[in-house]
Amino acid sequence: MKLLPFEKPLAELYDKIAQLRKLSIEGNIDLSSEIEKIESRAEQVRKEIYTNLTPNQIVQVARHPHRPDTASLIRLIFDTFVELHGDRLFGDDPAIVGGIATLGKFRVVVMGHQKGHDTKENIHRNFGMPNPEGYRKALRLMEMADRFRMPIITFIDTPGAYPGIEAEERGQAEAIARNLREMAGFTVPIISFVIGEGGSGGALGIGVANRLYMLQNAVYSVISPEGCASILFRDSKKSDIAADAMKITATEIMKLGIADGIIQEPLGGGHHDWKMVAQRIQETVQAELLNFKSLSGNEIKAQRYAKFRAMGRFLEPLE
Amino acid sequence: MKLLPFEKPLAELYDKIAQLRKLSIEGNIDLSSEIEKIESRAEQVRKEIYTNLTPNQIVQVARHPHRPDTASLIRLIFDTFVELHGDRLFGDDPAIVGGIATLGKFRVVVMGHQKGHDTKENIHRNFGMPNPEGYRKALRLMEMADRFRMPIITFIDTPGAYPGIEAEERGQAEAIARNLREMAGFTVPIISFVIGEGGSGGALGIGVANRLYMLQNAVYSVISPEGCASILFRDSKKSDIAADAMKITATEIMKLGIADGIIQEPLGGGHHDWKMVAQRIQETVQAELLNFKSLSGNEIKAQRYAKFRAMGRFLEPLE
Amino acid sequence: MSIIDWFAKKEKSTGSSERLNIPGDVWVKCTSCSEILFQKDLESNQKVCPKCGFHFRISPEERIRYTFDTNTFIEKDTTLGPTDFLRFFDTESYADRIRKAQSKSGKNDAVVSGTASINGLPVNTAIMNFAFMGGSMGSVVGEKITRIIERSVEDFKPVVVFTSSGGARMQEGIMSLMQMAKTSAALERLTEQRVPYISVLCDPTTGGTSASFAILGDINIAEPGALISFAGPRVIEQTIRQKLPKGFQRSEFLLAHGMVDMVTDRRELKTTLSTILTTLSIPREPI
Amino acid sequence: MSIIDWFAKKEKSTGSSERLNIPGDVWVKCTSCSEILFQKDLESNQKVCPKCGFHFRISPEERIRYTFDTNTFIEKDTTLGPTDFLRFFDTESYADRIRKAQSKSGKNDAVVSGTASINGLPVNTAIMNFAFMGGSMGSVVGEKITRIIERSVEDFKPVVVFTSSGGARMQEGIMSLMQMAKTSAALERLTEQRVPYISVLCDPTTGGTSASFAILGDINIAEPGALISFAGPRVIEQTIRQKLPKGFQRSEFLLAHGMVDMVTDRRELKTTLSTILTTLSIPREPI
Ligand SMILES: [Zn+2]
Ligand SMILES: [Zn+2]
Repeated sequence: MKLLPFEKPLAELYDKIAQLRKLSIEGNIDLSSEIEKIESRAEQVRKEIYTNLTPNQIVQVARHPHRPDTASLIRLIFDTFVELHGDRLFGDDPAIVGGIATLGKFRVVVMGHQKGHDTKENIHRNFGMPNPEGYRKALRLMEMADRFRMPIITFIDTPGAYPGIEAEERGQAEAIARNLREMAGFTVPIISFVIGEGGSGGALGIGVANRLYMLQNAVYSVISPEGCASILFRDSKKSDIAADAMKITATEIMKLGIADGIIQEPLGGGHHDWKMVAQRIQETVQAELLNFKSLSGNEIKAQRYAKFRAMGRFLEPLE
Repeated sequence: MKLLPFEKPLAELYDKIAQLRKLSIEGNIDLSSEIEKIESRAEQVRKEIYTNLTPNQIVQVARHPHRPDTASLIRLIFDTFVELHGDRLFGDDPAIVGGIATLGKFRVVVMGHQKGHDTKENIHRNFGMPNPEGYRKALRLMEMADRFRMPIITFIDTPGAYPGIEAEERGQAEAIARNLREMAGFTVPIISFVIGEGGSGGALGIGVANRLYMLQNAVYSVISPEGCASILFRDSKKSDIAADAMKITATEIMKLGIADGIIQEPLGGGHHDWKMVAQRIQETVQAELLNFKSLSGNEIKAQRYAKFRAMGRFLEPLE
Repeated sequence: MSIIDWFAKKEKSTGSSERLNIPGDVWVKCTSCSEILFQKDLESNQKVCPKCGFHFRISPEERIRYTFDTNTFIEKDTTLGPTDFLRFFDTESYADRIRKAQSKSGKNDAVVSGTASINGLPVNTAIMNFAFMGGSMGSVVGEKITRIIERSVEDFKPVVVFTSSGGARMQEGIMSLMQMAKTSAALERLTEQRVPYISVLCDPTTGGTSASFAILGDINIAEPGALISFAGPRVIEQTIRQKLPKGFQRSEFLLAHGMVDMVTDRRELKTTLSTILTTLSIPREPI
Repeated sequence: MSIIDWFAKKEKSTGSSERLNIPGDVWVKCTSCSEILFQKDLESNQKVCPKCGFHFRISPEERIRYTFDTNTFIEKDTTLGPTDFLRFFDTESYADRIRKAQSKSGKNDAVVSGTASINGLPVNTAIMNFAFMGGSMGSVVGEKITRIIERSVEDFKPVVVFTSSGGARMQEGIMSLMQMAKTSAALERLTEQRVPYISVLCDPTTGGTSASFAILGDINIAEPGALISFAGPRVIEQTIRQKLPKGFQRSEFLLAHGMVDMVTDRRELKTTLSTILTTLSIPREPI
């Protein structure tokens, strides 16, 4: 498992453990108590590191190449899943996967941004950056969900919508904007999870939800810390300061009233235990679907509207 | 004005008239009574020709390069017209023009296939053969019409949807099919006019109407006479027989219960007097809009459904 | 229209296995990989070539056997048949063509429709028959498709249609074109009623059939390698005066271009259909 | 996001005529054709270069003067102002940036909204102000846009919005992003109420503004030559590592790609708007 820069203290301990193990086997010596000691020390260090992550470090966890991806989570969470393809207009975008799924008695439409875990996968998935046809596929599936009264589950994990010539030609702005408007109109509940990077309009394009959850080490921001740093701080290396200033962590997004809950990850980040992450998301999905069962379609729509209507901080003194 | 092959007898008479005129001027002789005689003879011949047109000859009139086109008719028929562009997905197709218009107190959305009158125009308009984005623009405008309770007027004049690689890639079949389904659902009246060629699915794609009118020399067919001849008759030169066999003229389409009325053209074809054609269409539009004013949205939709539901000729003996 | 291709290819080899039979009906040559296959093996493999996966065209009877629970298919509208109402005559009369196709197939027209169940889930269904005049859509096809859709509007059973058609039936003139509008209009009602419609596009699905009910599934499933197009390859080649790329207008091409949800092996179709239908159907009682 | 370009270009010449003034406010050089123009001539021509047709950026006051019937504009929500709720500090604090922008412009934030009439037709309207922090959308812009839309949901007056914005206001973090959803959700209600919404996209309309209310007009009208994009040209160039074609992401490009209904000269805008509004509005009384 790739260690992140701030996990360096762990690297040394892990190396030492490996050496001791090798020694123990080669020399046929019992070093188990020494190994245990270092292991417990490593656990201690890991706990220390992970209970005090800076926003910038959290960004790195959120982008970890082995972080659980949408397609894998879907298969771990749901009983059945049939992937559906295409926007019926232009193409099928591998940067967004979606389909129909069941979970116990619940029937849902589920979709999310899809990143890869290696270069080849990432190129195929365009690093999780959708083109307009991705958003249009998502919309088609959501419209189907609304028609067949199936709740919508979305997983958000993208650096942003793809900034390319053809994406602009085919209306990236239009595709995202239309989704924002249409999602506001659906009468089925929409439950969204930011599972990694929630990057700007490209994230929001499938995120106009009744309920928004964030994984503990996920981030959600209007622009990447690097982008913010290079524009506002005039120095792209100041992304750590920008990450801090923009309030992009789960805790901050929750404080601002944008997220409704945080899903704890295993110590050391979600990439250490996909199943645990999946299980916790599954529990949340089930609980939320039960909650919304008692609401009518119009109530569901009104709740979503009220939620977004209240977003904003401004002053309005009496004249 | 270009004369059609079957108008050859007229050509000789017109030549003679021109010669006499020239002679009369050059020689300063009064030939007016001779000229008049030939003119009245020409009128006679024209009447004879045009009261007995074969289906194949009607096809030629329907395709006459100076036949009134959609954009010109729109401007002649309506008081105001604002052309709208684009499908909001991929492009703007010049082979279909459309927009919003007023006629007295009526507010409508109007659109139609657009052919050109010369090679340059025809290339720009792709000879009136839409790509998928043309049908999607049409659908966008019709959805707007439905939302704002504006009747829809369509003018049909196409050899067919464009058979090209990119058109197939972008879903020509899907674009047409979706229009057929969605047009069936609108609660505003749809009045269609076949003004020239009604070619196959490409024509029907904007033709699922409550009321269908055909200009006297317009044709409407499932495949071009040439196409039918080359497939069924195994000889593309037999298009005259195919045109006859397929029953594609206004009279036949009306007999089959597909068209609801025929709009008479000036003698010699609509290309001789666009204004007259426009005025007669305008009268029909006004009369129909008045008719439908008394119906509710659901009644309008039900009337359209019933109309298409009844289309088909089959046997069904009791078992 | 792309029925041109059907006519042009009529004499040539096609995906239809009958044409490839060696006398005795025992051996058959795969259209795709040329493997000589034992007819019984091919049939027990749902007419999918065990060597290369090529999907042979199949008859409605075979489709019923492979897809529906045993003995659940009940045919409807069995007496509906075509009529030569235009007295259409090309190289022979439409009336004669009808008679020949009927006596050859033992069927009235190019579609078989009825009710059935898939792993216990009841559906209204229609299966097109390419062997009957190229699966062309005339009044009978349009009427039978419309009727099963209208039944589902009433009884809420999902609709599953298997398409295989060269397009409109020219011998019925403009009336065949209108079947596109009629069937699509029925689907508008079905959509409004929130009843699922699954379209299974089989080889070939072209012309007016592709541009109406075939492509309008809530979920579109294509069989591997099927030709699915609006304009036929020949017409396009004539228009653009160049050869078409390999795989153009085949199922996998349509998947890449966003037009179908999946390309599914015939042998997995029943399972896939039953999962989809279970997931999409709104639990409710018929009215 | 494309606000990058705004920051990058901040010091360079822009479409804003103020920056080009020669002392004395008498002469101004056309950004496009370099013609030296008499300021008064330019103003009497609605700030369109009489020589080349270049459309200068204009202030909300100018927009109001050119578009609405005299003295019909009544500003609403005048006291709504921004707050530095994240205590955001980059090279300076957001609080300071706000103060500076306010004192320079005399406005609270980057949009002016209210009611007005166009050839006698009443509308609810908003006009973005690029001169105020690049027209960036924070809570105030989102709230004011949402309020005029919600008013139209009640009183059925058409909505006309003039956009000019570099995108989201980063200093308000995630809250600025959410304004995209908030304004778009309001438009969903407007659509449901069948009230027309005309979006007039002016130079520039990029980022989060373009990807929300700006592009969602029932009818989208672009001013000639306006930059309209989701991703800014610089970001795209950095991504694809090549120069962009001329005219890319300009109004005429969007017209060709089906994203706007028309590109309309500012001097014809009032007439066009009034024809459109007359045609689209369903005759009815407000509830
Ligand atoms: Zn084979
Ligand atoms: Zn100039």
